[in-house]
Amino acid sequence: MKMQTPFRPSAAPSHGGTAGPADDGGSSGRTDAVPAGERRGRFLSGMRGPATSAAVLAVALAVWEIGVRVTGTPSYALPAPSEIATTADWGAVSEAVKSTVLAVLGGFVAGNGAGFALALLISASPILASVLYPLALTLRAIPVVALAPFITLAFGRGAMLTIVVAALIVFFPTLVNVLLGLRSVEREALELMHVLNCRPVTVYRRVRLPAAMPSFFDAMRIAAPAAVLGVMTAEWIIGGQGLGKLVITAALALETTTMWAAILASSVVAGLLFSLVTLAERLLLPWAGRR
Amino acid sequence: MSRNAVAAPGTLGRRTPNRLASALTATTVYCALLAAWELYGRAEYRPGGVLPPPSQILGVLWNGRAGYWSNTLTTVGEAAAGFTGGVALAVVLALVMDRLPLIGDGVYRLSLMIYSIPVVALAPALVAWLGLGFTSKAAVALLAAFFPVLVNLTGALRSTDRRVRELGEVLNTGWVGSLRFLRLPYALPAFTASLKIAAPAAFIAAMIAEWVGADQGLGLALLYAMFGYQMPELWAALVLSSAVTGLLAAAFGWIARIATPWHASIDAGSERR
Amino acid sequence: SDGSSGGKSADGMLSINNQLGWLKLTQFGGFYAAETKGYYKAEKISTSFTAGGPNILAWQQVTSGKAFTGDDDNTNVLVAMAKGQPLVIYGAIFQTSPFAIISKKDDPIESIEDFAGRTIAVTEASRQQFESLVKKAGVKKVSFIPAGTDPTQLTTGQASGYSGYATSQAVALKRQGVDVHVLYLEDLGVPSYGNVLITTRDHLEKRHDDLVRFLRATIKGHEYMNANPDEIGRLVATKWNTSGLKSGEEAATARFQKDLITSPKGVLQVDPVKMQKIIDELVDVGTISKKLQAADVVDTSVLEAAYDGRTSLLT
Amino acid sequence: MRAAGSDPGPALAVAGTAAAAESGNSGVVRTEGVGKRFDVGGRPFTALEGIDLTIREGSFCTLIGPSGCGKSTLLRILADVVQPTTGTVEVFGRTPAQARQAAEFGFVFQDPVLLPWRTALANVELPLQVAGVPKDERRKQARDLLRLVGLEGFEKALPAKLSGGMARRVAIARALILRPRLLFLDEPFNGLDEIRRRQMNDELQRIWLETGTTAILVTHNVSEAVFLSDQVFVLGRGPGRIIAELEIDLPRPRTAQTMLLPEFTAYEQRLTDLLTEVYGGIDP
Amino acid sequence: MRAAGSDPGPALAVAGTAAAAESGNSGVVRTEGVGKRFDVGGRPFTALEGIDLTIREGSFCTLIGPSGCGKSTLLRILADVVQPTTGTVEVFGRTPAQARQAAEFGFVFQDPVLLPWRTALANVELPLQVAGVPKDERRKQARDLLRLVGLEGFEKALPAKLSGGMARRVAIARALILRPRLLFLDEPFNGLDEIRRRQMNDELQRIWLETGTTAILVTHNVSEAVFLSDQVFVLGRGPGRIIAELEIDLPRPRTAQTMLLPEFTAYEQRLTDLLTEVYGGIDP
Ligand SMILES: Nc1ncnc2c1ncn2[C@@H]1O[C@H](COP(=O)(O)OP(=O)(O)OP(=O)(O)O)[C@@H](O)[C@H]1O
Ligand SMILES: Nc1ncnc2c1ncn2[C@@H]1O[C@H](COP(=O)(O)OP(=O)(O)OP(=O)(O)O)[C@@H](O)[C@H]1O
Ligand SMILES: [Mg+2]
Ligand SMILES: [Mg+2]
Repeated sequence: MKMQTPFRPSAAPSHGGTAGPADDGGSSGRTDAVPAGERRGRFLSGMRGPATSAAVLAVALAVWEIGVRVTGTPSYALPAPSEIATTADWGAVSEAVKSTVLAVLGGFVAGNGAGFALALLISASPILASVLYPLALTLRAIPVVALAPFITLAFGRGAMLTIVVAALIVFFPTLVNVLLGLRSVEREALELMHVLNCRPVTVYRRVRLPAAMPSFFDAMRIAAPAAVLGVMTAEWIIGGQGLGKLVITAALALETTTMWAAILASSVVAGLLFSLVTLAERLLLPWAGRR
Repeated sequence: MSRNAVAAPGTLGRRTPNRLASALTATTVYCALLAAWELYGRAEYRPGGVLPPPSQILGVLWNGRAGYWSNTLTTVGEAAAGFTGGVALAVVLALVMDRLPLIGDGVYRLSLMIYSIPVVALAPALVAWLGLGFTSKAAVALLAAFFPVLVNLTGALRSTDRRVRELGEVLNTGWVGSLRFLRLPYALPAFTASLKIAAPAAFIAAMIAEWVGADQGLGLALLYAMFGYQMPELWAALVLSSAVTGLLAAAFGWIARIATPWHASIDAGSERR
Repeated sequence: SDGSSGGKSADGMLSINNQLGWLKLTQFGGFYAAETKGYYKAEKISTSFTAGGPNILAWQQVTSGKAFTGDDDNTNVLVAMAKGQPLVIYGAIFQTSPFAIISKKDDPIESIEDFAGRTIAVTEASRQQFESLVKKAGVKKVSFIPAGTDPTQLTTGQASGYSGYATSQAVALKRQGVDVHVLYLEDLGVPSYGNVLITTRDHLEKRHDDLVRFLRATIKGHEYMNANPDEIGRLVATKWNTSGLKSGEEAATARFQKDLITSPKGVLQVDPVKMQKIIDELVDVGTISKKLQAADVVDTSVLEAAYDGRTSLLT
Repeated sequence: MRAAGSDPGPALAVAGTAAAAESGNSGVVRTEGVGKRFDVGGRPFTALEGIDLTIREGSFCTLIGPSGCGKSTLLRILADVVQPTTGTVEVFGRTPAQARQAAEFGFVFQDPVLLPWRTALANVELPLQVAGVPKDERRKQARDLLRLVGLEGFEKALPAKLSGGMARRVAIARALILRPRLLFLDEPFNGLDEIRRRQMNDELQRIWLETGTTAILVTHNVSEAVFLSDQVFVLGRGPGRIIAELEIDLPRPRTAQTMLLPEFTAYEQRLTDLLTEVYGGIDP
Repeated sequence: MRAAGSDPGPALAVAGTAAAAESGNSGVVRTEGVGKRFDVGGRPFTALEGIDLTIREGSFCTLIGPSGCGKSTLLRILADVVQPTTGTVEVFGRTPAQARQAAEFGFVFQDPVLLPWRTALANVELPLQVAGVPKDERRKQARDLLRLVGLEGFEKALPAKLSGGMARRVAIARALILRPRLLFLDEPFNGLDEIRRRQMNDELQRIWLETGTTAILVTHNVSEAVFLSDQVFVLGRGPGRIIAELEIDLPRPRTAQTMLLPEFTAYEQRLTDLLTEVYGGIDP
């Protein structure tokens, strides 16, 4: 065995090793909970999401404004935020937001629900999996716009259609992620349930589903903007009252500022939904150790 | 038991014999469906109808094979470029977010907002900046691919097992070392899953991007078929796009299995335990 | 830059990029005919054509300098000009817009009165126009729904009328065995042009001669196509566009569109008087708010120079 | 080589008194008033309070105490894995963070945290790989260490295929491979059979003697504590604090023979008594 | 209540001989020629071979042997968690699967597998919840058991906030709450301090005496094995097989006093000798 110097010159008594909890701000690799006021911390970090959103939005807008002015980008390609703020038809935008938000929520719930249910079926039975997974893939493989004729045949052209289209866009990430989560279970936990003679349903309820929650929340994070996209796409295909329609009509009428106002509004809707998911995760999955 | 928890192949489920059975079932079901469709199509399909028989769709594909082949290749090329760029961008962003949480958080949210802008709306700006060629298609594919990867990767990086992180600290791996030796491997299952999401997304995005204006591509073929109301051709394009995404999914499932043999999560349906 | 949109290349050829207003379909067969027949080459022009699509404003490619010239929907162009875009119209491909209400032969829509009590699928862009037409005619109980990209709405009975392009969609339907009736916008008393040729004011002033050369070759191409629709249709489907078009369809389209393209004064003509009517109509309907003058919009000097007093360049 | 002590009697000193103060300046690990509060089930919970300890350079020191009294937490604080709520820590005259960054720590965690995608061999190699040692070199060392812990033939096995005790031995090998200046061992021999444990004790002593490492061990095994240590700190609970400090003065290297000495048994008895006392105090 | 044995001498019988055959028909767990092969690092590896054992109804039986010899694997096979490659297993006269399905098993795994999203209390409740016991009832029982294992006050703590030994005690409580007909314990008291371990031994004996459970324990602690068991099986390695069987004939309930009996020490010594022998055979 290689020898190492048995004694190193002992370092001079140093500048007091103060390793206080000061740098414990949850930023880097620190893992333990900050004892006092952890709840407050959690609340604060819950608030941090929207706050950062706002800050970033502000910075992005500033960069945008300056960029447009400096490069002299024509307003029909990309208007400056100040121009959007002053000349857009905000009345129309707020009208559109109302109807879009409802559809987005509907699509979000329906898509996640469908993805989740499909993941459950697929993970529960290899036979169902071999039948359903190709189907899911096929559904995913077809651009929704191309499906439009069939969807309109099946669901007509009402609000239902918007929700279906959004759900179609949302469900696949959820399916994949929930499948991942359902399988990210320790072997021993399954063995435990096996010894306890649990029915598969119980194993799912008590072990696999809770274990899948972090992945599911990731899926919902992806779903938040995807649902908005879906609704906008649907409104593009079939019209309606929402932001997607407004984007198209504004674009056609060359009301570029209104179009961008609508786009910004849709981004804000997506951002809010996203923050909602993050907040819910913090509250519902304290054990998951997400920082 | 973190999301990265490990379940090695045991003998718990004893499902191995089912693999053949499930493959058989799937084949049977789909053959039956196809047969029914074929029969229905032959009996009911009139030009102008919605459901041409599969044999006719195959005929269309076969007759136009040269064109479909080159169109598919074009779109696959655009999607591949966008996908690669998107994944790279997402990985870089995820690392930035990991390293600089505050800035990272902002970038995350900005990404989210950009991701939620529909292609329709982005088209004029994209075209103005990138023109109507390959680049703008790849850019749209990139936008579609990067977000799922970003979300999954940051999620996984944020929830590495506490014990593993402590190991990294004691080994004094530093940030890079902890990523390389500990956290990225732990994030690998979530990452490969996100690739399964991103790959079809990129492909579809490239197809849609071709609608903005293009000379070649599967999306364009689809548009022609729709616009010219040619249902067999429409179906042919859909079959092709499904085939491509199916292959992509299979490929990434396979990659996931190769890359994370220790992880229980393997491709759809088949729990190898 | 000028390098890509229209400038001199090394071999002394003038290279011109032309932005098409839609996908590379037979409606642009005239350009292709000019290309394959070498009319551009004879003018010492080497051309490139960029396809358009549903989500792109062709005029934007022209004003941004990505294309030297191009064509776009007449209404779109007028809207852009009303917003101050420095464009000018120097020709028109379709003397009558192929845009029409397509209905089934056995349940036809032949006049504005036939709209009554029906469901009509119309595009977002044309909706105002149709609403105003219906209102003027006093027709009741019309329900307009947004038109999809494809005419399934018509075949599946979700709508009795579908607004689309007679050149492609009506032809396609007919060849699929769906017998259709076509009611042009013009039949409803709305004057129209389809796909007007545009360039920037700047180009018109500074590079008038280049435009004339380009237009001369383009006129010849269109004349050739009208004379040989089957040949051009086939070529479009096999050479120009390899995304799965069918020769038969495109040939049929080429034959069909002949009537829409020709005029007594020759192809690609545009008439300021008619344009003024169109403008007035659009202002009336509210699609554009600013009262444009046809004289500021249309410039016939390129046409005049190209035709040089004739009505046909090939014969 | 360590000097073999001569005074046979157990030297007991209550924490913070003479014995600790005596070794004052030469302390390689020193804490002053270290405390740690956690949030457990929504309530604040004091895991450690007023921990003052001094560990001499090159010594072998053991923490012993009832389950849940904060031994692992204390070890984590010393290794800069967890930050104390109060008090100061000094390691090699620097902050724990600086000491850790000088890559002088080896740590066997209470759970054998093996990386599931790495074979047994690759897991043992990890610290050297992180340190940038060339492949052949580190592979050879890892092989030797695996042989040492009785795992020859399992080099290529993934952790999921190892028994509990085997996984633990891989973790021990991994901590030893660095020949760290400071070695933390959190119940390393849990789940090993008695004979293997003895053997590992011998090996650990040998390595420690050879390398001059300072070692801090947590164990519940009284005999192991006496066999290995120079100093034993007995921790009490509610909140965790140091109840007593015991100097073990037995000649090195200690062998099976040493365990038959009456002094050894006396130390064992003393420690057992101390632990019983600790328990008596809190679990009436 | 169990009958207290009278014959004080250690009865050693080589596996598969008289002693096992004697108790033949009354065996509640019986295996014949059980073997298990694994694939480890790409090579086939025989973990167990030719295991014939018989465990009497209501007895307390212990498996002891070097780390990696297949004890956990054997336990898993008996509990129908793993399928043997060869041989047959019979539990309560049925297949292990049938026996398991009658919900008669409790199992403490070698790692305390707690569900990270459940509090300590909810983890203990789990078996009752799965069995459909009403909330109040199971909560009460779980609380009692947590108190028994010394975790009062930690009911609401998530597993991540528990120390190693505390997590282990939660796992023990969880296995005991069902009062199962057959109890498997895989090194349950690893990582507990000696005093807590003694106390848990006492509690385990008490519960076992009260409920008439048949218990199968894996341990590395010789004294624990003697204290608790009626039968001890000594396993050898390479491949894992039963080397010897020891009947422990000491009166019940056994107490601290019992441990002072010369028979007790004799049993301990015998077992230690056997284990040393096992080791000698494989690790020269
Ligand atoms: N991350 C944490 N969050 C909250 N509480 C914790 C955390 N880690 C430890 N504790 C609490 O601190 C106390 C001491 O834990 P620690 O792990 O140091 O005990 P220990 O002495 O190592 O016990 P054992 O011998 O059982 O391992 C315990 O009561 C535990 O509940
Ligand atoms: N799932 C598995 N796959 C492959 N090999 C395994 C598996 N489980 C156990 N083994 C092997 O079987 C042997 C016995 O393992 P087992 O866990 O039964 O040992 P053990 O007697 O419980 O040891 P310990 O006292 O260390 O817990 C080991 O060599 C191990 O490598
Ligand atoms: Mg501990
Ligand atoms: Mg074991």
